[in-house]
Amino acid sequence: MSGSDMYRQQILDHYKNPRNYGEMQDPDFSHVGENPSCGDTIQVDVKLADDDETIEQVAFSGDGCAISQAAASLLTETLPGKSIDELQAMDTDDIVDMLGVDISPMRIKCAVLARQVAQDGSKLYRGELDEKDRTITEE
Amino acid sequence: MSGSDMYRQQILDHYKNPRNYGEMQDPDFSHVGENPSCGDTIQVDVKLADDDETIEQVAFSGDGCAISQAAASLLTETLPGKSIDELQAMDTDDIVDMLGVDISPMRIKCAVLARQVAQDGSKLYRGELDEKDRTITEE
Amino acid sequence: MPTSDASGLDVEAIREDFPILERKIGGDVTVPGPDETDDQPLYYLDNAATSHTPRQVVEAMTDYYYEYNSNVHRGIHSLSQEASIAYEEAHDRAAEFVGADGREEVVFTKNTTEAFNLVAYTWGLTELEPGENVVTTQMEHHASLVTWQQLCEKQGAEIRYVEIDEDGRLDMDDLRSKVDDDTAMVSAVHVSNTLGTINPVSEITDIAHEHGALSFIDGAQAVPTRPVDVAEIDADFYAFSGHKMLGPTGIGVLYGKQHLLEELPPFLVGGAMIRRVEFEGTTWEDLPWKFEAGTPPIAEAVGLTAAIDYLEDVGMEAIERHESELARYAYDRLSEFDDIEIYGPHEERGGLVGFNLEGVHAHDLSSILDDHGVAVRAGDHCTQPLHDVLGVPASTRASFYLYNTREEIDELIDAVDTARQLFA
Amino acid sequence: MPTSDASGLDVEAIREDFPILERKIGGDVTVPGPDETDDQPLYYLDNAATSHTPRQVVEAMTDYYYEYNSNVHRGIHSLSQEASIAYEEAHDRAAEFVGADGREEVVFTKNTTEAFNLVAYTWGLTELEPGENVVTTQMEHHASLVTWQQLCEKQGAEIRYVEIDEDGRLDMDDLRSKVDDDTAMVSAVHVSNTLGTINPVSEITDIAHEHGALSFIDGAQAVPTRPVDVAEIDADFYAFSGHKMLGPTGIGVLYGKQHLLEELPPFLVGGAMIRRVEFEGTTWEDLPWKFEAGTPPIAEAVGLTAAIDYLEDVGMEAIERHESELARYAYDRLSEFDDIEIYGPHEERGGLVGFNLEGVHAHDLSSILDDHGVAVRAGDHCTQPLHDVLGVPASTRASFYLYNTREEIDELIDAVDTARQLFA
Ligand SMILES: Cc1ncc(COP(=O)(O)O)c(C=O)c1O
Ligand SMILES: Cc1ncc(COP(=O)(O)O)c(C=O)c1O
Repeated sequence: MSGSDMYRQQILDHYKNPRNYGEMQDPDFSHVGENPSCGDTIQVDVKLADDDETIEQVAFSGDGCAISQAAASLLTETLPGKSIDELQAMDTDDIVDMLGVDISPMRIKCAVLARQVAQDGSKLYRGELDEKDRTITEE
Repeated sequence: MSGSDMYRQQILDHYKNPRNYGEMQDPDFSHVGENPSCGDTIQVDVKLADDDETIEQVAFSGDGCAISQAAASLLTETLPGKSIDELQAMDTDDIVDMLGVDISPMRIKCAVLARQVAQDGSKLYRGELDEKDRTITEE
Repeated sequence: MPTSDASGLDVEAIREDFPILERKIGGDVTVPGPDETDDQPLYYLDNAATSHTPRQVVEAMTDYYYEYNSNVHRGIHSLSQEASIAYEEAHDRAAEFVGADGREEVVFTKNTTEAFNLVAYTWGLTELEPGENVVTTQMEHHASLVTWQQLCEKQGAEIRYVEIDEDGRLDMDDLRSKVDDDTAMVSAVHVSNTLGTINPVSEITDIAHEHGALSFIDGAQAVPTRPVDVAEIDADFYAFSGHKMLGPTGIGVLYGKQHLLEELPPFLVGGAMIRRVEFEGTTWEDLPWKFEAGTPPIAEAVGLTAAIDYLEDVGMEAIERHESELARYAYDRLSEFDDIEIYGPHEERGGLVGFNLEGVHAHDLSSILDDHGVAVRAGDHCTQPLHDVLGVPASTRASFYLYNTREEIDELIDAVDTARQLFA
Repeated sequence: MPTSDASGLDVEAIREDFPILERKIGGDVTVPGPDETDDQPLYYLDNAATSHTPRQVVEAMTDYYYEYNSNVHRGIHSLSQEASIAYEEAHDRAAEFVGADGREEVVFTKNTTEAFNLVAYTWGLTELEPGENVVTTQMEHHASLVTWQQLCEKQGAEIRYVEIDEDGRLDMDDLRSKVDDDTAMVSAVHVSNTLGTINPVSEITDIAHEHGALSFIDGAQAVPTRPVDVAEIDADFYAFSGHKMLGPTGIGVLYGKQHLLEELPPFLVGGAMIRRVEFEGTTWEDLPWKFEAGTPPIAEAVGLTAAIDYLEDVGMEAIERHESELARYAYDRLSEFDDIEIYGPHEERGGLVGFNLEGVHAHDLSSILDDHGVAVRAGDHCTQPLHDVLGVPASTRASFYLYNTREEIDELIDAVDTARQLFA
């Protein structure tokens, strides 16, 4: 759970070469989030399949630390094919598994930001959440 | 400086049989004081000689702990014959000497109340103090 | 000193955890700490003012300073992570100890007094309106009484004081008649620090709620001495201090129902309680951090955790039984003398007894007791208005805790007798 | 670790007073304190967040708890007298340390943040009027900035932020143009916790006074690191925290000129700050007690006294020299790299250096440094608006104190290089 351990090849690769980076043309839903004390900001755009339930394509944009950006990049690869329910069921452990490294306690908020943005976005889309300006995962 | 040491014969005697207790008919000046947390209250009445400077007679009234009352009683015996300047020059050590016992730090305020009342009274009388409701020697 | 009661506490073993109980006194008090002229064993019966601190608590704080001292919340380095986790978990521990739902409901303040002021400044200045009233009691500590009094004065609201009966119990009929639909807050002390009265705080809270008012219970004397469950009481706010429950100075706890704390504006502003600051405006952190501005009492939180651990190890029920027993014993022994007036109820009292010896001012009595090693509090105990009601300027209070024994009460009685002789 | 500078400090001897400097890190951070998997020596360069605590301070507090723990002010028994004297003398000691006239001018708060809030709630809510303004700076800590911002919003007053120049110094021309006859308060940080800038606080105070305004100087980073004389500065208010100057958490100091403190209404109300309480109203204690409601941070005051003793033994001039030298060395070594941006002035800076490594977020950098045992702070350092001005979301800050060495700065530089390689 120490610093360099967190920066294994996969994380650094996704940070330096983010996948699916940029804003989508016609997302079904889109949501933003930030962790003000870090300055991490992330927008997640999601395109759904015709069933209005299966995630077809995901893009992200924003900037911030390697953990938050790599997690977002990895998420854009992990989500397609999953259902919104599956997205909403993802917890912190799933993100840590996805990253493949231990995340130190104070950095968890960076790791889970993109997931939370995607989850909140899907809830807003489904009307399960009333209104939410920005998602924040800092306490 | 321990408890019972403070309660030597002289203190107890003056507490049980206070001297010059009561209110004076025609004092030249009179002033009151209290230490609210103790509930000690003291009024000191002073009669001056014709020189308007020499203390002729002193009376006190009020109630409270043995230290405050004995100190007031002793003071009424000590002051006559002294000048107002001498009264005003009295400090804490003079009171401790007068009492003849060590006073523990938290009880000093009791011991010096009567003296402070007399001093403030004399200053009000001389116009050296603007206005003072009640004298207090608690911090 | 042998175990001297049937409460099940191993008092002898407990006393060994408190080095200060070995202290001798009697010498120079102007230099803090023991000196060669100290020769009198100490009988510490001033626990309602502050309790002593066991090794376990002091050592937990020493470990903090020697092993993981760091500022909290924001640091990424290892020490800061360790300190942050310990600090945040201290909230969980305190929450659990008093039956709160979680750390969101536990704000660390500097003491009970600040907890009252926090609610007065946040809820009071924004919610309490002219024409409304705050109902509190004649037996409140200044922390509560002065806070509500000053708040009502500022807001143009009315303050009402519920009376006590001859036994020093709250007059519940008077309370019922004083709480009305204009009542915004009912505040009562759980265990009186002067009378020892244990108030029916759950019933008081129910009455408040029936009239749409909030309740704020002062638990400064209750949490250290008996099991407390804020959820069961249903109190909206509840406060207590670390230093009265084997913990350090410099930390207190405000419990508040989450939805209430969420609605309140912040109190102190600054670092750690903000989310985002711009030159034009600021947004706030989540609970409880919204109410904890600046560097918090980190070592003190670690100490509080250790104090709670210690108390739970001993068992709050056993502590309550032990205290009650000592209080009953002290009450009964003091009752033997016609020249002693005791305040507060005989039955169902907390572990303290307030009294006066006829013809001897409480301060004189306390000085003489001190000479015999008996440490009691003499004065108004921060309940001046209650003393006005009792018709005395001051009283002497002996208050007990888990490490006290019957033998110490016997010493008190003997020392009182010396004072009696001296002033006869 | 050898003494490594010419400031005259015996750093090696000093380090022996700080047990935590022996700590190894690197293992599990979820359990506070060392564990077997910790194997990395610690290089603690986060002193601007909080300093470590020498044995002398911890032991003074332990002595308090084991030998004369008691509540203060009102007790007559020996322990209470000893504790009261120690607590009251702590005010004298703090007064002397910063050149205040006496204990009347020294109020113990929980931290610097509370000191600002105290003045905002007392002076601000009663004196600051619509149409008036508060002038502060772009480089203020949130403790100051958010407090003034929120106060101005409440009072309908204007807040003005003095700009910084390219070097991170205060633009004094801008300050002169922003302070006008409607200015009620000028508040500036003495030493910036982010830029290291040392502000001309005496000159700033003069400008305030020329316009009839008060000055409040934030000394949180100054008092720990250099001789400070509030009388010479002529500041009306001045604040600092114990935990940044080798002292404990849970205590801070508000200095205020006596006549100002006398005129202010109380802040927190309750026990110990009152003179006489009746159901109908209350009168207040004398200074400084009027501002210290409830049981105060007694052990912490004892610890603060010990911290001041320690600092004076070492010598504030020597500490200042040592810090400056380390800061210059760190600045120069970091300047060797084109991919490092340093914030704040090169000359006349406090003992800290804020910087960013190109392409690596401060949080990532800090995590990697931690892996090499280097503890720095990464983030906004409670100066978010200043970071907006600097145009970065966060920075990394290495801050030094009397026990730090050049070798530790070399470790920092090496660890930064690892991060550089990793992210290349
Ligand atoms: C310049 C400055 N002001 C104020 C503070 C706030 O101090 P505290 O957190 O002790 O209230 C700090 C410390 O973080 C600081 O560096
Ligand atoms: C009943 C009660 N309430 C409040 C307080 C105030 O506690 P503190 O001084 O820790 O703020 C006390 C202690 O003196 C108390 O006994």
